Amino acid sequence: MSALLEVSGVSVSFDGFRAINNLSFNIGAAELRAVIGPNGAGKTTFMDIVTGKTRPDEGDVRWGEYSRSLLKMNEAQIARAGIGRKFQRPTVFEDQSVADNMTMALRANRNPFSVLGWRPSPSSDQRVAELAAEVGLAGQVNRKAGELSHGQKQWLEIGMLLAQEPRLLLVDEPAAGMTLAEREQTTTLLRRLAETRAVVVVEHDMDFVRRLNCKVTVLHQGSVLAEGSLDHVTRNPQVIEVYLGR
Amino acid sequence: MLNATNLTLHYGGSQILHGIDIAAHPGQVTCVMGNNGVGKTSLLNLLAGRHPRSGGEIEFDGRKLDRLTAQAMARMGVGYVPQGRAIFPMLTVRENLETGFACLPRSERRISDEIFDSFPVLAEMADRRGGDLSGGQQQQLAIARALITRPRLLLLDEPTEGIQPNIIAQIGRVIAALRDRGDMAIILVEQFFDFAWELGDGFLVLERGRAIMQGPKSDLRREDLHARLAGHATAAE
Amino acid sequence: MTRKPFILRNPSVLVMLAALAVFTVAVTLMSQAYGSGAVPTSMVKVLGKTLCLALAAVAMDLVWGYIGILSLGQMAFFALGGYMIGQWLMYARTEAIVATSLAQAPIPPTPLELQEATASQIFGVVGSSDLPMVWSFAHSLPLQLLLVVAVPGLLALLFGWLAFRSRVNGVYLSILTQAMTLALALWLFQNDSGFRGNNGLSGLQNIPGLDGVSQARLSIWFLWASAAALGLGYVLIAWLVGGKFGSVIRAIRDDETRVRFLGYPVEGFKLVVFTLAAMITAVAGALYYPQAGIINPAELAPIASIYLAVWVAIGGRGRLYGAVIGAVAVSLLSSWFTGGRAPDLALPGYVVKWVDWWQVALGLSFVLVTLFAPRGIAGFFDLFTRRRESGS
Amino acid sequence: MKTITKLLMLTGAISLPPGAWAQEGEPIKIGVLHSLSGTMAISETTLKDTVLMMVEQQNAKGGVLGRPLEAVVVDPASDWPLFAEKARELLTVSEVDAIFGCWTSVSRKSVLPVIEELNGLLFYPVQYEGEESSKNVIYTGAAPNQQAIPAVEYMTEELGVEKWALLGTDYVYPRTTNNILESYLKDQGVAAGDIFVNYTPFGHSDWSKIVSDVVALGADGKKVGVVSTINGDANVGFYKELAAAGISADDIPVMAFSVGEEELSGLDTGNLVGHLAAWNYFQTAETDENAAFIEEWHKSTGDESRVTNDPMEATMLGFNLWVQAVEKAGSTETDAVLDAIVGLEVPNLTGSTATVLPNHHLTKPVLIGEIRDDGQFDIVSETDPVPGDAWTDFLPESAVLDADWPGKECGMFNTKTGSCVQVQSNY
Amino acid sequence: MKGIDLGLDALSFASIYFLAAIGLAVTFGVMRVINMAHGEFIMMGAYTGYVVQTLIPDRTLSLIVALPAAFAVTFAAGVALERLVIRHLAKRPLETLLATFGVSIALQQIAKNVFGTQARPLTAPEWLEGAITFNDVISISTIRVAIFVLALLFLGLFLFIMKRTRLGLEVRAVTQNPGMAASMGINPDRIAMLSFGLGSGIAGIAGVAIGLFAKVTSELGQDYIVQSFMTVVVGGVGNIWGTLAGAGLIGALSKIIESLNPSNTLAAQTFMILFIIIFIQFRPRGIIPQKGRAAEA
Repeated sequence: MSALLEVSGVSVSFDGFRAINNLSFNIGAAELRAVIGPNGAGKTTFMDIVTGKTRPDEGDVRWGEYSRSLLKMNEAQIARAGIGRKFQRPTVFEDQSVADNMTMALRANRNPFSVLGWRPSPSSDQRVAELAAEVGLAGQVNRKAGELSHGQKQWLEIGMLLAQEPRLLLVDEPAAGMTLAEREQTTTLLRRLAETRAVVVVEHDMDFVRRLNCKVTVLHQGSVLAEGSLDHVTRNPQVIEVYLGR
Repeated sequence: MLNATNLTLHYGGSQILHGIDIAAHPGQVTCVMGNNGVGKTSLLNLLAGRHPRSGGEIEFDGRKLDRLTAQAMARMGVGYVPQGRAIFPMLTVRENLETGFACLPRSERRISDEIFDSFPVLAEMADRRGGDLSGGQQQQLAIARALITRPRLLLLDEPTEGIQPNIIAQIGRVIAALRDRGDMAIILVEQFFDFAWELGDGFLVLERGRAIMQGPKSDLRREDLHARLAGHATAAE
Repeated sequence: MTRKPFILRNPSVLVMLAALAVFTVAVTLMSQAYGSGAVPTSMVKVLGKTLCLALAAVAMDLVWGYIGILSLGQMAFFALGGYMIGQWLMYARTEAIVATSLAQAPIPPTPLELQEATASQIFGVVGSSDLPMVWSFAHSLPLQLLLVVAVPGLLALLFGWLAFRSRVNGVYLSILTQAMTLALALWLFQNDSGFRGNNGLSGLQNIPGLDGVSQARLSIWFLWASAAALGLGYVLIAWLVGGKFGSVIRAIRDDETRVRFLGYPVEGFKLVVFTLAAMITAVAGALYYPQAGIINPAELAPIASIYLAVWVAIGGRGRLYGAVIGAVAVSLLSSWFTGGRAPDLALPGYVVKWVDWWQVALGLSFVLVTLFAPRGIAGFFDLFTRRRESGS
Repeated sequence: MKTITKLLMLTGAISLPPGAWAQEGEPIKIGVLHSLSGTMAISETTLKDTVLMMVEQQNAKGGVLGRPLEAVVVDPASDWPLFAEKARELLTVSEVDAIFGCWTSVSRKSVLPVIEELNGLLFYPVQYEGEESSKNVIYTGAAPNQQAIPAVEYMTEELGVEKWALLGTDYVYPRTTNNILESYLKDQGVAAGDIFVNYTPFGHSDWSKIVSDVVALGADGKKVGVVSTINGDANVGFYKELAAAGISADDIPVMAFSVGEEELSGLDTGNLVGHLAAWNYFQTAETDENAAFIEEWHKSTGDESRVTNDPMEATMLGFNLWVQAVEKAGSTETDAVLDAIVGLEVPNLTGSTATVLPNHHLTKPVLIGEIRDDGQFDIVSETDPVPGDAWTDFLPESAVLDADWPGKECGMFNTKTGSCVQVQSNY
Repeated sequence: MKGIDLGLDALSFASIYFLAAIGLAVTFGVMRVINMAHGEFIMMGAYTGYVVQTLIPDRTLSLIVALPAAFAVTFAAGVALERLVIRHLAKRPLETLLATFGVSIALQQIAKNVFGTQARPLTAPEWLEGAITFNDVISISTIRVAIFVLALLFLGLFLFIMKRTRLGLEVRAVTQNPGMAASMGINPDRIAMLSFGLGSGIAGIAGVAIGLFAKVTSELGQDYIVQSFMTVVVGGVGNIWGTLAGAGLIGALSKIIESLNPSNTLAAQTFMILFIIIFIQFRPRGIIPQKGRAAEA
């Protein structure tokens, strides 16, 4: 299986502090992956590098069938290439309606002039309605995003991610602040999404990771400490020492 | 020492805490436990005066407190070790410690040897910038910094998060020593079950902003508590 | 979901257009040229200029209120528009004068001689008689009209490209735009730059070819043109910010990073908006200065651009009618105070002479508005409409 | 009682028709168009006060044509387009019969088209670069030949200056004046290399480099003189730098065209003693008229320390000429006043008379003053009144031009071709 | 020879810029508050100098009195501005710009109403007059040397306050993490107020110095405000050495460009600003940028 995303030998330091240290990481085209690791292990920095927010000091990040280097692309280009990212704290545009938020995320030409020429069509309205229904916001499309509850904002953000139709989804702590029922719904959704695309989930909650039932990568001090099934990595003595250990 | 009753807290429109009671006594460690996002940190923030409560009463040293501000709480003797350490990254280790002098009369503004004895690594790194320290070192610095203010109540928010075991052990020893000194009340927010069980004298388990279990260690069984927190600690077994 | 037409979705646009139309007709009917004469020509000019300033403010609101760039250089574009049209006004008029005066000469002048004579009229007083390169197109109205939008547009494009590309943001960007204006002003102040230095371009109220038309009429024509420009500009910008484009730029204002992760080329959007706003501002300037009569580099002093931002803030940022209200309110108020007709205010023990104190009052009102009415005057409209909604 | 006698005596002195002081009828309005805020307020406020003082005096004398005068004061706020706007307002809304106003050239250029269109009347009281003549303006300040050329002659002859530094603020008055001076100096045989020209921005404050350039000019031992057309506040820094560099008037004399009593009041003049200025008036002029004028000024401002200066004299001359012309014409109508005003004479404050020339300029004596310790000037040289020349003879393009209004259509008459170049003066 | 003279000129120009900008290095550089009225604080300092000089004729004595007096006046003004305006706009930095701009216009006009529109004399004591002359070409006026020394003094003072005093420590703690600083018992409001007062007070002293060699008018501040902000931005916000480097760069640049075209100072200024605009494109965070994650926040 050729990898969709191939991170090889990447290092980055801030002010002398090595946040990522010779990290290598691959993910296939339709795969669900959980990334766990203690705070400061480099999970967020790893996402920053893949999405173009941070430039690594060394190493290579390649993407897609043609193994294009992501390092030469900016955030927007990377996003258009098909990498979507969900932030830890829900970041939706609170000033705008749910529909506007979704419409903005819909897959379409992002060029300013094309955006100027873009007109809502029955199919786009329908797509927004579908997505809203999918993330449980069917009755809320005309509300301002700022009026939604914390959980609803999380869902809206996931809806926006889906609207982007990415080939790789990077999800940072999706379950934070969610109720048990919401968590279950999220696991189901993530599993279903991973049938057609790659999904990388960064999560603290072991229980959540267990329910995802997927391959797990453990990061520690900026590099991969262990990789495999959850049972496999939780038996790893090093993992127990640095992360679980309790 | 501290006695808070029926605390409620809102962030914007959403209610984070629902009628929490919590008390802390000198020489005792009160552990607040629960999963991510249940309101542990918010509770601690409230007690530290960093976020106004929307309801409830707080009594400290027998005095009722109305509006809390962080600096007033600190000066009153509440030391705070936040989650994620919040070290001042551009200040040296020594300067980080010295920020706590604000709570002390001018004549007593010095870093006692006791601090460096408890955390020898800080003495070594005294002139390095806080931001250059490793996570474990920063955690030690955060605790030491809170101790500089000579608190009578110490609030610790997940001091073991992302820390190497040997340093966790050291932190545990420090907390135990502080508890055993007998003049300091400690509230510890913790997810690391064994660590908390080891140190705790009383426990409060939160779920979605409500207390679902509360009591002194003597009234609780380890298994019950563990079961309440299940799902989280299972991986460790 | 059915979509209503653009105008119906934006009732404020309709209200604004209606108000503008009523205003224009009313002024026309009261003008000296076409009506009762209750509004003197000087007032018509003030009103016409105010409309141009309102257009500049609307463009400023697009840049600041919608995409979040607090540009302190908008007056540079405004003045450049004025300079571009001023070149033609001055050249064409002088050429006509020179042609008349040379008509009596036995040998009719060659085009080159005519140009030289014109140049020495325009530049003789500032110590040169060659036509500078920058005046190459001054003889042609269509070319200069093109330059009205092209020159400020290109400047905005170049500056924006440099600044946005290196992700200069927030306050830094504001200071940088201010530096841009200052540099341009200093350059124009130089006699050697070919724009007549501190004297600037003058006599612009006399329109070549319209010598027989009185200023009373001309002022009304310009009022119409300014009203039309404001109306068009307002509709254009309202349309721009009403659709998905507006949604994206407001998102950029609120969280630029997030928009990048949605795949939008943020820099591109900023560049489009910044350049477009520069061009609209330039059109406003090109209509303003023929009414003002003179343009000189002092017009693009950094402080002028800050005033523009203040108008928008006072009116209410992020809503276009707010920008119009702010510009109209402050500039008419200033006009009234500088007219010297404001009565003195006798306090016990001290007489407040408005000429001494109105700027103090103006300055403090900026402070009060930012502190207590962050949504500006337009914010009060919100209160009103909301109360009505909740009341019904 | 006493005042009334005094009034009667005064009115008698200038032979007004009896009873004129009764002040009946509609007031005659005059406009005052000086910046009261912004950068120019520093200079122009004084002139506003002067006009108000003159109006008050005139009303005390019984007004004009038996009607009281009323001053309409507006504030163009140092904003050049606002000058045009306010001028139009004055002429059409307030319907004033004459405007006293403007200081900078650019403000005058802004107002010109408006008053020409509306056939208004402007009295412009400041020395300026010339190269202009409008039918509707009476230039009561100095033209270049009434200030610059005599001043430079003085420096050559009396001070032996051989090398020249022409320092100015970068705007049209210094540019034109320096062009004229350069051309004049070259005619006098000064080598191009011996003339250093520098332009600085308005309000320039860092003069160290320029002062050291000027000093360097004299490195070969030749006497260096500075002709300064530096405007306004920038002078303060310039003179402080000169003093700080230890340059006295004996080493390098500075002849200033824009520094008067008012500007010196912002300086400690101890170190400037001996530097020069060329004007048509100094406060120290020893005449009775001047003494009376200064006394009136102090009385009307209530401030004994307020100085008088050249533009104030020019304002006063313009005002008195206008009053005389109106009385002569029996009307305040612009054309009648313009017809009446040419040839009129009023005494100036330095002991001679100012005559209105056909080109709408005045005859003015040129005075050279040396700065004294107390911020006043010692008058070291005074010429007979020089007729102002609108179009300088030292620039070839304008030497052929003539601005004698009566009988002509224009103020820009080419004497070679015998035709008008521009009828209106737009720039 | 010429080069040395040019260097001296540049140095002196740079020290004036530095002096004007150093107060801003506190309020803007450290606290990130945009104070458009900073120039007016400089002006207030200069007018204080003038008032003191009218009261105390002896110039040396009056200067000695004027410096602390100017500090006191502008310190008080700064504290008032912080308490009344800036504190309430903490989360809206760009609007601070507008509000303080309003304060700036108001202060200018008030100065005009109080002191009149004429320039006011502020004269240096005799021992500061004259020049230090090395030879025909190289000389520098004493007052400029004094300003240079004053600038150095201020640099020292700034470093001392920031690095060695309790106030400096608390200021740095508050700017890095106000919430945590409060939890250490530091009152962030008080610190913000004091450091804003300090920055303003320094501006006042700079005003006296600037008034000594230039003019004292109500518009004095306007000449320095844009340039001061540029100095801080070019140098790198949050670092006094950056401000020093910025002032040095601007000073050297202006004088070099000026010497290339001695007859047109205006052109020199234009090119200097153009250069700065382009420079910022390539170093958006200034000559000495703040590094690391702390800078991102």
